[in-house]
Amino acid sequence: MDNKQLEEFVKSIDQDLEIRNGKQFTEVTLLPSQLYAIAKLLREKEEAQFDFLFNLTGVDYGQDLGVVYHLRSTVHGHSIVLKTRTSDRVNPNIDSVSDLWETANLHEREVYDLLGIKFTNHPDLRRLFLDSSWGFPLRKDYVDDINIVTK
Amino acid sequence: MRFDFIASYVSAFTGPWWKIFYDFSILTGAVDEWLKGSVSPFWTTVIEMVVVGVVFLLFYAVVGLFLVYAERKVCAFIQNRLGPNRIGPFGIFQTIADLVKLLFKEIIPIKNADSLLFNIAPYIVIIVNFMALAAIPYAKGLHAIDFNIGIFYILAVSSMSVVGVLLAGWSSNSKYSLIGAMRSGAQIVSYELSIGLALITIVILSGTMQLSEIVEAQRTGWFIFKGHIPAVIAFVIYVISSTAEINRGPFDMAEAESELTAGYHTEYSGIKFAFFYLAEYINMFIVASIAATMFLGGWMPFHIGNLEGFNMVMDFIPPFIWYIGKTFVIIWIIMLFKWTFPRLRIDQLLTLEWKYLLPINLVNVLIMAFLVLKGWHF
Amino acid sequence: MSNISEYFKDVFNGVLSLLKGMRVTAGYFFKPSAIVTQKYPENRKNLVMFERFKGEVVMPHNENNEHKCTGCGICEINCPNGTIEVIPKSIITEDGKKKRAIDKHIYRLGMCTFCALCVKTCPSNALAFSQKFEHAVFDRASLTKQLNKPGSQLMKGVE
Amino acid sequence: MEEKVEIIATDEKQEFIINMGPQHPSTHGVLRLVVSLQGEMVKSLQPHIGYIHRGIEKMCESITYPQIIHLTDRMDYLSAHQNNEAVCLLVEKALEVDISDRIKYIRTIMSELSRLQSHQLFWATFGMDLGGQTCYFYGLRDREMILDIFEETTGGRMLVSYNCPGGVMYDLHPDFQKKVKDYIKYFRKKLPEYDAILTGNVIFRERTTGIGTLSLQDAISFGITGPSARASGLSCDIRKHEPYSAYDRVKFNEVLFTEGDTCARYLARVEEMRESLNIIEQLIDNIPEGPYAVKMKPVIKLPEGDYFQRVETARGELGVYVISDGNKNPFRMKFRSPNFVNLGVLNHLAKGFKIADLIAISGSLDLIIPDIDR
Repeated sequence: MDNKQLEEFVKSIDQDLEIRNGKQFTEVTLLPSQLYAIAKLLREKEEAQFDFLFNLTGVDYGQDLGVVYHLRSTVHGHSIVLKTRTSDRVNPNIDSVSDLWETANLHEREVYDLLGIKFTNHPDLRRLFLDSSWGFPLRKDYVDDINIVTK
Repeated sequence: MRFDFIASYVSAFTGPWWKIFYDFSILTGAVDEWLKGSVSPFWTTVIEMVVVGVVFLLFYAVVGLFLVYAERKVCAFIQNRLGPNRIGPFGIFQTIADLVKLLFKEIIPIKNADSLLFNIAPYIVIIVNFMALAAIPYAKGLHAIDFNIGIFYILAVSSMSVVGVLLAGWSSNSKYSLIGAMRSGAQIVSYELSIGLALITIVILSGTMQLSEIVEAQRTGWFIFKGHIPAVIAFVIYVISSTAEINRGPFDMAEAESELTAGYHTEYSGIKFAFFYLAEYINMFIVASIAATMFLGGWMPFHIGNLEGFNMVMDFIPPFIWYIGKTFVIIWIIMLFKWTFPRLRIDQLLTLEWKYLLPINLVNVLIMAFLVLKGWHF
Repeated sequence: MSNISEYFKDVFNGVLSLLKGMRVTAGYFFKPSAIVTQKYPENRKNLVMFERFKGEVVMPHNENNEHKCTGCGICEINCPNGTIEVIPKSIITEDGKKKRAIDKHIYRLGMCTFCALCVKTCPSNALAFSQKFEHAVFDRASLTKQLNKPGSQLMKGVE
Repeated sequence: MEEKVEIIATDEKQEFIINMGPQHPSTHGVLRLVVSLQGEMVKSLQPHIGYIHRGIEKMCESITYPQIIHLTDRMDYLSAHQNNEAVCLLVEKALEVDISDRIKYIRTIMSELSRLQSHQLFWATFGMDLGGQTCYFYGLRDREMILDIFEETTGGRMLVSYNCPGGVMYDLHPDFQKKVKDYIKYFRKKLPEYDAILTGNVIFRERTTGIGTLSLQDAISFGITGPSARASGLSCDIRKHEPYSAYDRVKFNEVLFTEGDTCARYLARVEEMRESLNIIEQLIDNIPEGPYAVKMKPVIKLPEGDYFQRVETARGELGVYVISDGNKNPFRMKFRSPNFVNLGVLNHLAKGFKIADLIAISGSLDLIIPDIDR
């Protein structure tokens, strides 16, 4: 499917989704509550078959925390981007997709480690690089007077 | 002080002085005679034992150091490198410098290690080495003990070094060491069989277990030529399984540098580590000497049937040189094994022994017996 | 029967493959001309580094002790690690104008990652890489270097 | 500050937990594997990483795009050139800059050379992991010559920093073409030796065949890319699927195997060396004339939006994801590093095999630790 068809396909799943056709990928913005269900549909539907999660990025948008999923289908060769964001900075919760794509396991641990986003239903959510006394360094409000030198 | 030993000494040199290089029993016999004449038999034995002990100690150190150097040079040349080249010309004093370094190193006591066993282990390995070295005929008459069951003795003694390895691994309180030691146990127990059977093939051919007689029997031709096909097979099997027996690559499962860091001697430091390290090389020397003695005629020169002139030239080279030469050729082959092949896995190692070497060996022994029975050997 | 022939085929092929490997290694053993080791401190005299080798950043001076650095500070802006620090001063030129010039060009070798952005972006080509690669020192402070030589001046004609 | 080691709870007393790394001869860096064994059998393992985490993604948020390039060198240091290229291609794509054919050719040749040297180092270290130490020296001997070629043109050996947005830093050295051609001739002679020592060796075959088999489904689910995935039959070569630089102008085969075991992963890399030689041979004689760099603005600002660029490094797919807010610094920069993802499959592969196999499997995944940690 090309991007147009993808857009229509996603529309057919849920009318209200916010879809943006970027230069490269079709970008779908989801609420955290919708994410798992739609990711599962995209993974399993015959005509979509997004079986390859090639990137999972946690983003701090300043106000919100978000996660970006880059999906590709090794069968059909098309790609799609899912974006989700939550405004809860203290206790951000997003559903884990690690049972759909095994690779999400490590990716989500990394995002948890660096941004503090908790993935519910993750089998093994522990800090990955840093130990538990660290903050979440990729957040924009992270302060570290010793290690971060600003010119 | 009586000086008549000089007379007996001189009388030993009825021929030119270099004759002792062809028959050391002239020298040893003369010394023995003189000692017996000058002190009581008890003291004779004591003095002789001390002298032999000191000589072996020196021999051990020299051979060990030289082999370490040789290994480093050989592997360097194989790997397109120069190897040690800083200390002395061509780096020949490198291993001595290493030894000095190891002597000065701190011996680290390991927490929770079984200190008695931990300390004993390197000595067991070393003592076993000495015991094996004693029975090897180095040249005509240069022989510490000439047992009538020499081969049997060497087999029995050399398989004891696994005790040292097991103790080292067990007492170190390190998981890597333990795995290494356990591997080594399984390995040596099974390869002992192949070595034994390969040597039995030759014992059948020679009809004796006494090493000096085995060498003497090869005056007319080395056993590897005399026994042709079964002897060659036995030789190959012996070289392979002795490489495994001494824990060298590609069978260095017990050390397995890339898996177990250093295997059973991971926790050793300083001179105790040096003992293990030296023992590995001396072991290599021992198995190579046995191979040379059993298959390649020991110190016996290379003779071809009735070519008198050729045989004369070969006889001119002293037996000791022949022995050293043959031993080092085999050592070189063993080194080449190590620096060419990837390491086997422990189960493959046992597969190789039980599925390939052992059956072939058994059939080989039968063939050899048949050959000897029919008189088809040379 | 086929099992037995298979068995011996395995043995034969296995031994053959081992011998092939040993031929290569033994071949190198008897071929000392293939040795690639360089004896480093001995060959120091005729050791020539490639012309573009990024050893360390230097400021070439000509025979009159003149360099090309105008003190504009572009290298400092471009440096990703804060390796370079330009301390400018203002001088009064012959025709009586005030002008910005370099007082000290500080270069911290210990922080440099040799990305070549400073050399690349310098508008007056005042910086270059030297081929020196022996950087070990006993005192970390000596890794901080002043690139412009004492008493040096701006080259004529460089703006 | 002591981190608690979480150890997998177990009821059986047979468990034997061993710590491999951070200083262990075969983890090629500071990777720590907590392996629980039963006898010599691996029951499960947990990778512990982060020993050299430098926060490159955080650092990128405060520096400009040309400055980012030298940081990407230090992620996967064996694919430094491809990492550089990924950032440059991304910037060029975002700014819609057209680069000349010469730049494309240079980048492609350099990428393939660095793939070649990376696979040589893989061959070398893989041989050493399996216990054949001589492989290490033969591999490094041949790799050294490529590093010399790099040094002559780029001034760096491993960390080349050769790309810059809009082109490359310097033009090719006049001797470059001759040296590369000589090298191809030389290395084609050496490849049969590689095969004689390792590929054909019966011990090597026994050690690797059927060990750590990764099925196609698992490869997809675990997101494995690069030669490790192609050994399982997953066609994922970015050079074929989304050609960048001059890859659309050369003919080459995507190396695909179906076995998915350690041996196939090894063979895939050895075959890729041959393909790399083919690609370089096709390009080296026809490098077109032209500028080696396009003039870019002194301050590069990406327009607001998201950008994603993939390249095929020696170990798999490197994705660079940038969220730009229109400033000269990226708002968020994410590197999808192939090794990080490939590490995730190690536990799955090594389960039920022996320690020696674990070494072979982790060697065949060809993990580069700085790329895992970033």
